[in-house]
Amino acid sequence: MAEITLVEAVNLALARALTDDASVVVLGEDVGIGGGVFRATAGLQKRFGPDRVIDTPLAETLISGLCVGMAAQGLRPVCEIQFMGFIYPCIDQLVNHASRLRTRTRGRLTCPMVLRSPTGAGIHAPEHHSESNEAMLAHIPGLRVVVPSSPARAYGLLLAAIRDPDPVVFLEPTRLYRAIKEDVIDDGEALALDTAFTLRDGTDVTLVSWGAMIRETLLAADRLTENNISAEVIDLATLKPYDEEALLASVKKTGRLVVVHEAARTGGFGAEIAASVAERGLMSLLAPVERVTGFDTVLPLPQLELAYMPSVERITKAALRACAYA
Amino acid sequence: MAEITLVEAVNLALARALTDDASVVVLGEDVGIGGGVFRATAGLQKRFGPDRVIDTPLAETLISGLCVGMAAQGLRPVCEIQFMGFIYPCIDQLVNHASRLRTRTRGRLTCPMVLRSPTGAGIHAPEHHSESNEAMLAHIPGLRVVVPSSPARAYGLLLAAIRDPDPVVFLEPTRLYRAIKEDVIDDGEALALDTAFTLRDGTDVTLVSWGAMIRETLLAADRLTENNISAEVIDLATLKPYDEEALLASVKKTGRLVVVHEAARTGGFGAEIAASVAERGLMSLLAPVERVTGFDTVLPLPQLELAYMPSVERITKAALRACAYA
Amino acid sequence: MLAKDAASDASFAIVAEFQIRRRAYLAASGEILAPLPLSAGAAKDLIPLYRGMVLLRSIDTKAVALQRTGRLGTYAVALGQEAILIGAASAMREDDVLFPTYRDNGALLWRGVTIEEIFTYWGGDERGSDFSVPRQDFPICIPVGSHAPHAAGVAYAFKLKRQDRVAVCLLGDGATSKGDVYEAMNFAALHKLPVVFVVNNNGWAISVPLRLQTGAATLAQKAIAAGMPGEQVDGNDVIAVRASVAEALAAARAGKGPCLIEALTYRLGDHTTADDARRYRSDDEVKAHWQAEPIARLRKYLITQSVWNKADEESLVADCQRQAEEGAARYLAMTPRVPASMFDHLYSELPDAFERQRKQLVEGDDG
Amino acid sequence: MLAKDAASDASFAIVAEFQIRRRAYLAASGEILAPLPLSAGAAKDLIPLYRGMVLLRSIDTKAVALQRTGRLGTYAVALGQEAILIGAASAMREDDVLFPTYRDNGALLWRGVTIEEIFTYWGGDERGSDFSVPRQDFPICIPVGSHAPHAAGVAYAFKLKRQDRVAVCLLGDGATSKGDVYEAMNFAALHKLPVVFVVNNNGWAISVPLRLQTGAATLAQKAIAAGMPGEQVDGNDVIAVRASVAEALAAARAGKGPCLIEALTYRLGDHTTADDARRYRSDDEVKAHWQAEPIARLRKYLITQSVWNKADEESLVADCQRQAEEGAARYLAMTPRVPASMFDHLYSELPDAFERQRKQLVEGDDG
Ligand SMILES: Cc1ncc(C[n+]2csc(CCOP(=O)(O)OP(=O)(O)O)c2C)c(N)n1
Ligand SMILES: Cc1ncc(C[n+]2csc(CCOP(=O)(O)OP(=O)(O)O)c2C)c(N)n1
Ligand SMILES: [Mg+2]
Ligand SMILES: [Mg+2]
Repeated sequence: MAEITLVEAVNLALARALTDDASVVVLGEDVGIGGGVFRATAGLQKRFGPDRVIDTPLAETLISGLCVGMAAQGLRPVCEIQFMGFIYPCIDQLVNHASRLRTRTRGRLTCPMVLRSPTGAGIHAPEHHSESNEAMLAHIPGLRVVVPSSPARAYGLLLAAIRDPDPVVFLEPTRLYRAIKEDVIDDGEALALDTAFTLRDGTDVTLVSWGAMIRETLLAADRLTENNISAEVIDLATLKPYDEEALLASVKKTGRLVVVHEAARTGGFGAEIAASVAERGLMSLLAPVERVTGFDTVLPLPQLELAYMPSVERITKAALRACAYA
Repeated sequence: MAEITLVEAVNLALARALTDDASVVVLGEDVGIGGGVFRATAGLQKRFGPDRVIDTPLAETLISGLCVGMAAQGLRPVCEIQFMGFIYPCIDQLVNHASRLRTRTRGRLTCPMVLRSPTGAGIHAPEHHSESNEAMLAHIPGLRVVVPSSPARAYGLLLAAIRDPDPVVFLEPTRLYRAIKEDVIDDGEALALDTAFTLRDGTDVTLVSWGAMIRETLLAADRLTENNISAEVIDLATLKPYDEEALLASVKKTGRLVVVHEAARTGGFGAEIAASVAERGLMSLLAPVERVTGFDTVLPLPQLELAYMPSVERITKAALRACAYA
Repeated sequence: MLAKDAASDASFAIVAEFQIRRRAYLAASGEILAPLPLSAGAAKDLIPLYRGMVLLRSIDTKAVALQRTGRLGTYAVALGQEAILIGAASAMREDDVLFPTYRDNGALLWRGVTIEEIFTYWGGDERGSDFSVPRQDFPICIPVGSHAPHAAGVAYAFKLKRQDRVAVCLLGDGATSKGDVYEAMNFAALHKLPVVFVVNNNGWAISVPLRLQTGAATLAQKAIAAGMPGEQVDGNDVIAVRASVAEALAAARAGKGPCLIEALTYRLGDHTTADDARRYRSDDEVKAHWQAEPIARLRKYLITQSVWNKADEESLVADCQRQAEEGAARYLAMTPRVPASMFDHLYSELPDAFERQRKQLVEGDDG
Repeated sequence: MLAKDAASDASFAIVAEFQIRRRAYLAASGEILAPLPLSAGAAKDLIPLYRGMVLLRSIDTKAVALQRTGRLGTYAVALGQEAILIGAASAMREDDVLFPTYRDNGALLWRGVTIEEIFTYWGGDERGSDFSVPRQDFPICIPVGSHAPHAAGVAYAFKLKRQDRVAVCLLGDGATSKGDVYEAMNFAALHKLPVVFVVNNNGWAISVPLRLQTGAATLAQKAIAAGMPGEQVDGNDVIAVRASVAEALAAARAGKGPCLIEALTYRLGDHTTADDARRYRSDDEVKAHWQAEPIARLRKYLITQSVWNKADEESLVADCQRQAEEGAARYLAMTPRVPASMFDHLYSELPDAFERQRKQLVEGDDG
């Protein structure tokens, strides 16, 4: 057991999966010789060989499409798309093939693949390197979309994703890659998918988020405590399918909901969370739902990216507003 | 003035735009010699020549990318993606370039392009020919997403889209292409974008939809009238940016909201509509919001597609439930 | 020292050279143009290929009849292109994997997919893609070219598992304009993967003629960009297609890597039942190409080799029609699927989150 | 009659043949290998190119210094590849349009983009892409290869408007694996569009060596799939790059269509300031390639032609450093943008629907 970062936890889970299951292969740009631009695959090619840890040509459509073929033949491909801004060419393969191969063939062929990609802003990266488009992917039937928010959850959820018999998009918050260290036991234990994590119990307001924004959300919860407001913090972790029952149970208890995400507001996944409560938890709502999100603007280059991202301040204000509502 | 179908109205608007503005070009697969697989571009190449009505190679990424370059040089490209199931390769160009060229260059270069594509199920088409993924596109900052629901609106909104100085995705409901005829005056008058159409005034419940589902929604409104329920029917028409004020004003009046769309439920654009009301119209809500949508399944092949799509029955039941709520 | 500009100045070293050849054995007249390859066997060994092509044409005819009478969805016949589908499929080993398009029902039929499965798929029912055999062939690919990376991925799995199997990816001429097809070919050649790309160059992509698809003189030369061999074959010559694919399969199996085969033919029919080709091409053009179609020329050859006669022909036609009718009957007799089955096979196990929706579907109510 | 199988049987007709040549004039030693092209002019005419390459290297050096001290974001130097950027840009006409990547700051500089604009962009401020000149050049493209279709689209517009302008699209070796690049080349060749594709083959795509990018013997042959000419040039020979691009531009302007130029060089520096190349390649390999770098060889030639001397060199270096310093100073003196400006230029006019958000941003409150 050791204190490791989130990116080290990803590396640990990949190594574990490659060790335990000969059908696991890792592929992507720079994942081999280079060990990944974030070092997520560091050392893996040396240990498991270039046939199983594959440096692909620079072609995202290819990478995602290869996975479909490999998976149909019983391999468990785990591909890396270097940044979420380059994931779009994969959507064709995800929608038209990966997510529906099982349905199309009535289970004759399946697609146990994992598509890993860094997500999110806040590291002063160049243009197109800081996107958060989880909502686009979470809309795709037949797919799973998972976003870890800590090293331990990254380790356990990635193992679960790799072992899952269906395609999973696994989005790793770059801002958290090295920001926090946590004890992670490399025991090969997977965490449950499709299950939210209640990171903090509370009674006055429910704060729902995922990925990097969990940090600001927890800090906002601290601020709220100083104001004698007890906030419950839920990490959705799996966006598709999301843990609607956990969400509704919490809102039933608190009567107030603040959803936080980095992605643009319109059509962001926060809309789905708010909609769910408006449909099935409306009568427990004591105040309007609050969405604290990125703006409906193009994500600015680094000089303004922090102004774009939800701040602890904005989250706290929204929660205070919800609690003050009468 | 003549009674024409929606696809004829599209053809009329394209011809008008090509006539009025020499910078307009039409491109896509089969749009020239063949006149489009739905005949939307029939006769245009003969009238305006192969340089302005271009049969492209079979390559969607190319088609959308060409538009960005053409538009940056002052042309007004209107491209056709033959079916929405083939639109995914364009998302890279739409997100990374078309929607942000103006922002990236602080207005130095702009992207007045229109990407047309048929959308929706219900015509017993082959696999991948019946998709409704407007929510993915409506999440993209800097883009406009428009969905007409009648011949006259198709004509007026398409002209507006072509004249708009920014990129617009224009989704044409295949199910409506020939289903309804309407008087359309070819007067070159555009309709306002970003503005919802209230197709029917009502006081008891607000039914919000767009595109092909407007038909079922209106039929449901009829059924509700038989039940002495007065339904207001709003055609959103522009999804990005959508007419939030019209939505909120209606819900304020009726206190009840049913959102109807064909796309899968989770992360569909109905979530955004419901979320908006949960945030800004909560206290006028007398009943839980209802979403009547496609299921979170892969859109089935024709034999089951009708079972997948929201029916008049389902919409009516949802509205009745909302009205019966106490 | 100065000289005139010289883009292609012969004084500059040639660093690479390439050739594209065209293979043909059987002329439209039924005459032999070149020594037949071993894969052709004796004349009588060609009879199964002939039967396969004729059966395909009967199935296509029946499919169109079903579509015209509202009992089948949109369907794409392979009229005039039978030699490519039968030639390629017949060269494959059972445990190879085929990647078909909507045009390639004939290749699936030869591989063992039943007539009713084909009708079931085109009838709008996913069960048609649950092939009884071959279990590992990919379902029909509709998004043009998007299956090429799958073929490369499957081939990579074969290589990794040290299996001597080959992936065969069928493509149209239009598909060669797709970037994903190029990406797949480039990767396959890079890793010398066991995959064979066969392009059915029927001259049309719906209404778009080949001359508007690419400026390249041949489609076979698309292979050069990927760094693999490419060749043209007469796609109306089943002997040539079969020989070319057989050799490509053998090379791929032997670890020599992929190749691209451009089979030249012509789409004698409409693009699909939803198309009317007279809108964009002349009857004369079509009539001219009927002279070159693959079935008649093989029949002529078999007759001249006196391994085929009028009686054989009549019984074959009757037999094919019977098979088509029986297949259609079995398809039409199938019990329809219940709506809720759209939730089956969505995931290996339906997540709890979607149970409510399944229930709503069953009860026809969103409540 | 039977014959042995014959995949490449010489008896089959050759239907297409292709050659790729490599052009080089100036050896690493500074000696001349072939008669110089007209575009080279007299020896003294090469001095501006030399100055351009030295300035680029100084700007790159300054950029890295700024990045290391936290005053600039990630930056990609063009170390060793200056001849490609200066050679290509110097061959262009002012009203041509350039499509640069993150590696091509040097080409933009030559085109008239200011040093502070370049630093502003890499400093994380969109204003850096609002080039004072040239107004119509595209901003730096980060998603590799995705600008190739733009170049084709712009070239199409030139052709439609009967303008004799040319689009120049700069690509890396890694970019040649992207399907969109192939699609763009295929369309450009099909319509004989005025666009020139220049591939900076520096041997690496971050940590991926060329041998893992493609199995093709050259990158120039990628042009063959598109049906256009391709050639290799010594990318460390600014005379060769300039001549090759100049001829390609002339041909494109004359309506002869596009071509692909593969410029062979080596990435002497890290991929970007975020990279550490020692992780994946040896210092010896890098040292060896320093022998071939483009600036020293041109200096040698200029000196042997006695149009350049030590004094010239010293004043040039000083001048370039001064320009870099002054550019940096102007960049650092800029007033930062206000957050709300992220809503400017989102659309031609901000839709009402987003006014609330802009207000929220200004007030730092979602209420
Ligand atoms: C990616 C994609 N774009 C468009 C279509 C619509 N479409 C179906 S078939 C076809 C033409 C295909 O031509 P080709 O590849 O030559 O195959 P053929 O139909 O001639 O066998 C098109 C454009 C599609 N199925 N997939
Ligand atoms: C589509 C896409 N995928 C991945 C990346 C991340 N990335 C940035 S540069 C690069 C390598 C590019 O190599 P090459 O094309 O040879 O250009 P070079 O950097 O060598 O100049 C990669 C993979 C990207 N920017 N775009
Ligand atoms: Mg074709
Ligand atoms: Mg490179």
